Amino acid sequence: MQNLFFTSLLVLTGGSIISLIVQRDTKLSYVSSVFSMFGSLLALIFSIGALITQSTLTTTLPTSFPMFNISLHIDPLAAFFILIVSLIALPASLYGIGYMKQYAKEYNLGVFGFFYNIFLISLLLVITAHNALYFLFVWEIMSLSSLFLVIFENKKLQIIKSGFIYFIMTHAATAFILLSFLLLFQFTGSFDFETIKQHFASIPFVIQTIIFLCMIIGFGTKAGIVPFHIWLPWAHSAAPSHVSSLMSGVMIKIGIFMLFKMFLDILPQTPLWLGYVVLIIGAVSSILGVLYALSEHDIKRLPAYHSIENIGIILLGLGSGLIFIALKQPSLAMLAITAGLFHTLNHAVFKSLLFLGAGSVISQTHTRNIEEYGGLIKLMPYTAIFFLVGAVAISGLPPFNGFVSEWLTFQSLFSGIATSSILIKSIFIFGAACLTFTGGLAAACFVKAFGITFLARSRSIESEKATEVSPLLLISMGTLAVLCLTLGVFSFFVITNIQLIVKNLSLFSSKTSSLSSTGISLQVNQNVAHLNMPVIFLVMAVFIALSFGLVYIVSRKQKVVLRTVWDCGFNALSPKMEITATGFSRTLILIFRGIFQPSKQHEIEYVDADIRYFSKSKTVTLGIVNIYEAYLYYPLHNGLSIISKQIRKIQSGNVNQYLLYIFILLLGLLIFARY
Amino acid sequence: MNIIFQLQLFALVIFLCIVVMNIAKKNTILIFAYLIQSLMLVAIMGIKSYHEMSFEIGIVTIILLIIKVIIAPQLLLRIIKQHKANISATTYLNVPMTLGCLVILSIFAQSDVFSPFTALTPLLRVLLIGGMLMSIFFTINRKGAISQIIGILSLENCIFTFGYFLGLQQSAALEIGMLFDVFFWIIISSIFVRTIIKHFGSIDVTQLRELKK
Amino acid sequence: MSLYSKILSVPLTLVPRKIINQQNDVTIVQKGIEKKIKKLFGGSLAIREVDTGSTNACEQELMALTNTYYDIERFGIHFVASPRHADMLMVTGPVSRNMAEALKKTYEATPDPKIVVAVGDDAIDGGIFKGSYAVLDGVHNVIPVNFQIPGDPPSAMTILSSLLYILNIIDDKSDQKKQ
Amino acid sequence: MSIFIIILKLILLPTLSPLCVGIVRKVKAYMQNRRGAGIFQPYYDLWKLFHKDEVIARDASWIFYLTPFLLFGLSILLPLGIPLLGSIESLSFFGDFIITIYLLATMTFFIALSGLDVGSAFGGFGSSREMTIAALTEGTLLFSFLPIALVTHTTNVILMATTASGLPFFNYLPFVIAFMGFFIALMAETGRIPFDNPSTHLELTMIHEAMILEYSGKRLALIEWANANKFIFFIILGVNLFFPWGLSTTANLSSLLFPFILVIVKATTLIVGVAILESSMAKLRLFRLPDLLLTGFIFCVISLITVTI
Repeated sequence: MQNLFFTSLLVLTGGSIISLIVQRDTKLSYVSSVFSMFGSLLALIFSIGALITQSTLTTTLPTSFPMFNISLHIDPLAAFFILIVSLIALPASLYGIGYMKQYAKEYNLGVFGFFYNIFLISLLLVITAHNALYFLFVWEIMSLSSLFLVIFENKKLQIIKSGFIYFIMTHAATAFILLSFLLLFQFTGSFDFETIKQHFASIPFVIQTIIFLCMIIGFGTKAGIVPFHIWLPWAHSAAPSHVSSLMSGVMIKIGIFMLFKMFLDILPQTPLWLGYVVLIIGAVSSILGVLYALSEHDIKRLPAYHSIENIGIILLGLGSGLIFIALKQPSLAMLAITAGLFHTLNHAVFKSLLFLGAGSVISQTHTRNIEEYGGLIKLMPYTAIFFLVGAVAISGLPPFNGFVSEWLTFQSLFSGIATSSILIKSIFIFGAACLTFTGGLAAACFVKAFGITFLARSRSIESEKATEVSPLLLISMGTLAVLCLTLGVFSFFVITNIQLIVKNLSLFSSKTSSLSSTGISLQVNQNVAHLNMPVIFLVMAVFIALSFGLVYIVSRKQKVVLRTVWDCGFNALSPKMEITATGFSRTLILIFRGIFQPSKQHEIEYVDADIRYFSKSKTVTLGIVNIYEAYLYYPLHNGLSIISKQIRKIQSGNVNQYLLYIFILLLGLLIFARY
Repeated sequence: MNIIFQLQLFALVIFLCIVVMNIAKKNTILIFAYLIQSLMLVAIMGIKSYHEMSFEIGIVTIILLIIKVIIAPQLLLRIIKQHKANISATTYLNVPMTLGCLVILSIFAQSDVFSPFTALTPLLRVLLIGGMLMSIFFTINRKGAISQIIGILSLENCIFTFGYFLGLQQSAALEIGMLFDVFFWIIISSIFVRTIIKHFGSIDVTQLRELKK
Repeated sequence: MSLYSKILSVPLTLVPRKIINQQNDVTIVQKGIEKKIKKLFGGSLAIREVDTGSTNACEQELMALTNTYYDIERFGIHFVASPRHADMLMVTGPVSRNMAEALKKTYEATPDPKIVVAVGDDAIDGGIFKGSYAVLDGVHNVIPVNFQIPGDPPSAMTILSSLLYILNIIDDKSDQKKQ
Repeated sequence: MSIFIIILKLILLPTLSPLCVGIVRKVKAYMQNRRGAGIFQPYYDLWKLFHKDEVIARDASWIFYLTPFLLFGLSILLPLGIPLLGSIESLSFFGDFIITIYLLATMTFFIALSGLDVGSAFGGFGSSREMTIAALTEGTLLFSFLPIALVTHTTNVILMATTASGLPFFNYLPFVIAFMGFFIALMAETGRIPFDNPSTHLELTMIHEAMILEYSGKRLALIEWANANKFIFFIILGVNLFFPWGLSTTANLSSLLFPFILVIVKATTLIVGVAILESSMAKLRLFRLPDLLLTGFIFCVISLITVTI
């Protein structure tokens, strides 16, 4: 079993090296994707095996460095996340084979293949790392390899800028993580997670709070929670689509995985306030994520903002779980954590499906602006269906998997509302309110995204010439779409397995969960709530078929005539008159004025300056203030630049001055050492 | 017994050379002071080798003699002759101020910050530790590149004697290694000075500020 | 609460049924459609009123049909916004030159089986604008017309009784019997 | 036995729904002091529309063709989850109020897509406004069920109603506040006056009508019928959940006659209430609606806090 995991790592490293060797001729560029596919397949088989046998594998390879030993620890939680990684990497690599052809002429595919495989390896290793230093090492490789993947199209300045922002933010996050690990090392004396686990209780309370906060900020930035999400839309829209599907579907989950691992496995008995903080962050990032997705008209930045929203939902599950642990209600905690884990899996699946769909649309229309799409459902029917499946799944509508995990999160929040104390109840009400509004706004956002992109007539010449993408891309999207449906309909099976994973965590070893599944239906805390997805799916199918039959009987003689759209007798209604994405979301933006602070400028250019009657052209620019940049990042940036200007003065360029600094420092140290 | 006395005498001479360096204006005087300093060093090593009759230390003193007394001053003198950069040993502080600093440094060397060095008598502490601090101060104070090189070399000599007096004698091979190190350093710095002169026309270090613009 | 008490107190004034019967003054242009009307539009009829440059007189009368006195909704007749939902096109006005194409498009946009009624003398043959260069003299030159209701403008009563006659709710022979 | 009752319910509600719409129009007509169409007029309209041909835009995609069937199918499915007569109708697999709410969301999702599909400006704006209101109503709707769910410790709507009927009188107060929130959500979802005028001809003011401007013939009939089903679903839900007296808790047949009459009485009162409210209010401006929906939401939150578990 274990060597399966190592063979998959080996295959991936082989793939990366070969793609370097063969980088010159573009015909062989697909070799690295084949290797990565094969590698992720092996990892998938391994993870399924590890999940079934519920076995935990630990191997440690001591290295010459003192603290740094490569220790792998694959418990069912890690196996579950390896499953997610490989489940998404498989179709993404398959998609990559077809998708990268369009970049063959301009960019070097060999280098891309190399970094792609390194990225996959680092993902697998980060999940299994069990030594803090080794974890940081592999974490750094992951950040750097994903950085090179993001700035793959390095001819465009915009992409370099987004790569730059991504680079800074991830390393700020790593700084916080490093700080927390150092604090842990200081008080527990070792970097190994096992020893940290035993000695954690001995750490004084203040230090524990600092460690928790650093972890939330560090892993949260990587996961993309609200105040630190700035890099996510930039990075995910800059990368090639199958890479951004991997990043959005999987790399964010590493942050989530570490939060789960740290708060539930390594540092048990978290205090109550941590649950509040995680829940509130989850609620805020879900509502703000979806609101910003509404104002976004770039087909790849929109799903990126939705990643923030879904991360928020996952954190809602985790937060309520932590609160239940602190309130000593393990059965409800297991329900909440199962909800969080199941939503992680669902989000990985339908988010990567959406990114792959967006990628195939971009590969045909060569533009990322939604306003220039339209009518693609007739030109790209299969991509449209898969994108629709992704859109319906992400808005949490019944037969698909998004609904089940939102249902579970709702149940955990409701059981939270049923608690006694008013403070906890109000926080849970806030969480449930954010979740409901997020669900509604996500549906509105994806009606906009799907409707403007695929329906009606094409709004630009580019999108008229679009044709269906190559079958390779369709297969990979198809597998993900089918996965969405099966995960939704057979969710009872998946949830029982996730239940086993949660039971395996040290906190819940002996407890029974309030979520049980008999036969094909799920019950929550002694049949308060039932959910039976297969029957719901069947009943929906039957009733829709019923309506087809009914209508056929009643009016089969009637003919259907095709004519032009009713345009009030106008001459032809031009595609420009169709509603645009800005128009669609404008009402919601004006409703949420407080958050967006929308601005509107009119410029009218007159034919003759002094006769102001005949205007040559009118331009209206609608702007939205990005409050994070306006109120958080720019003040920070300005403050830093002022301080650095002061410090710059000591760089006078005079050698003697530098020697003087050294000398003064030497004297100071001597004195310090003495006392 | 008189050996300890002679060694202290040599240490005193080294200290005086550093003081002379701090005061001297012309480069040639600086080089000459460095020459004497190295000679004292050779003398100390010669007595030690004679006293302990160990052959390796003899070799070390000979190499020391060749490098520090003969090659280094020659190199520096040739640079001065070629570029007639004689009077550029300008300093930041005028002479009374430098002397003031020297006094402060020697008081500091005297203070109990360095009391753990029980092996050194208070006088020796002033001579050696003070000497080291003064040579660093010398390099800071001077604008000319050559004088800064000499400051570093005198610092190296002081450290060597300091190590010697504290009895931190390493194996001979290590000392030879150090000497070669110093030797290469001198060659490199001389080349460096030549390039400065070629590029900036003078060995005044303040011209280096143009690099920053 | 005074509003509700007033609503309940004011008596319902409705045009008496027997007056409607005499006023009908419709001339049938195209036969073929009676069979469908009888089968389909007995209970409900959706009208889309198309104004092709009329003097707005007929529109006033058509509007009057929906007030409390005439109240055509009793017979299941209501006006709709889009020709897609409509069954009957009531065309008013002499079909000016640039409205012709719009009228044709509206006709095409209405699903079959549909009835076209030309309301008012202008719609029948151009009326007071007959022969002018800007007018196509009547709806029949543009789209096939089934019924015509003469009068400039035909009073609300005549339109109502003609409509009922068209929908075979009342027909001439049965009136005589009733009287 | 209960299967028979459920099938009866599945047949009864769709057939009665046009009747409710007819009653609302009749009451509105009387309020405007005119006789108005008979209460069976919607049946004639549907019958006529079913027998008419269809004109469909050339650029419409398969979504435009299939949405009416999906809409009608789901609208028949909805009553499965709500109590009509009593607890014997409760189904283990279907009844959770979150499922019913999200089914409604699916219906709105697809009708909005079909509104966008034909590319006419009215359809686009109709679906944009519909999605805006649906997004904000979902929260109010979900939270209006919560107080009762927490008191009766179950989220199955039918069990909720039957157990709530047995509760002592004084803790009905939170339910009344929740009902006010629910009533606002009802008016929003079914597109009644303060949100959207169902009988308007001015395309710019339409929200719900604008999306179905392009439909004709049998597809239009299906959508109209689906809306009517949605309307009766909300009426029955509102009546039986928030005023649950008279719901039979036993499973024998004889005890079902009295609840049936009671449901009819309660439903007609609520329908007449809706009609009267509709004719006594003017349509609110679009940007006033969020405030109304937010007040609805606050009502539900207040009742949630006051309710004692």
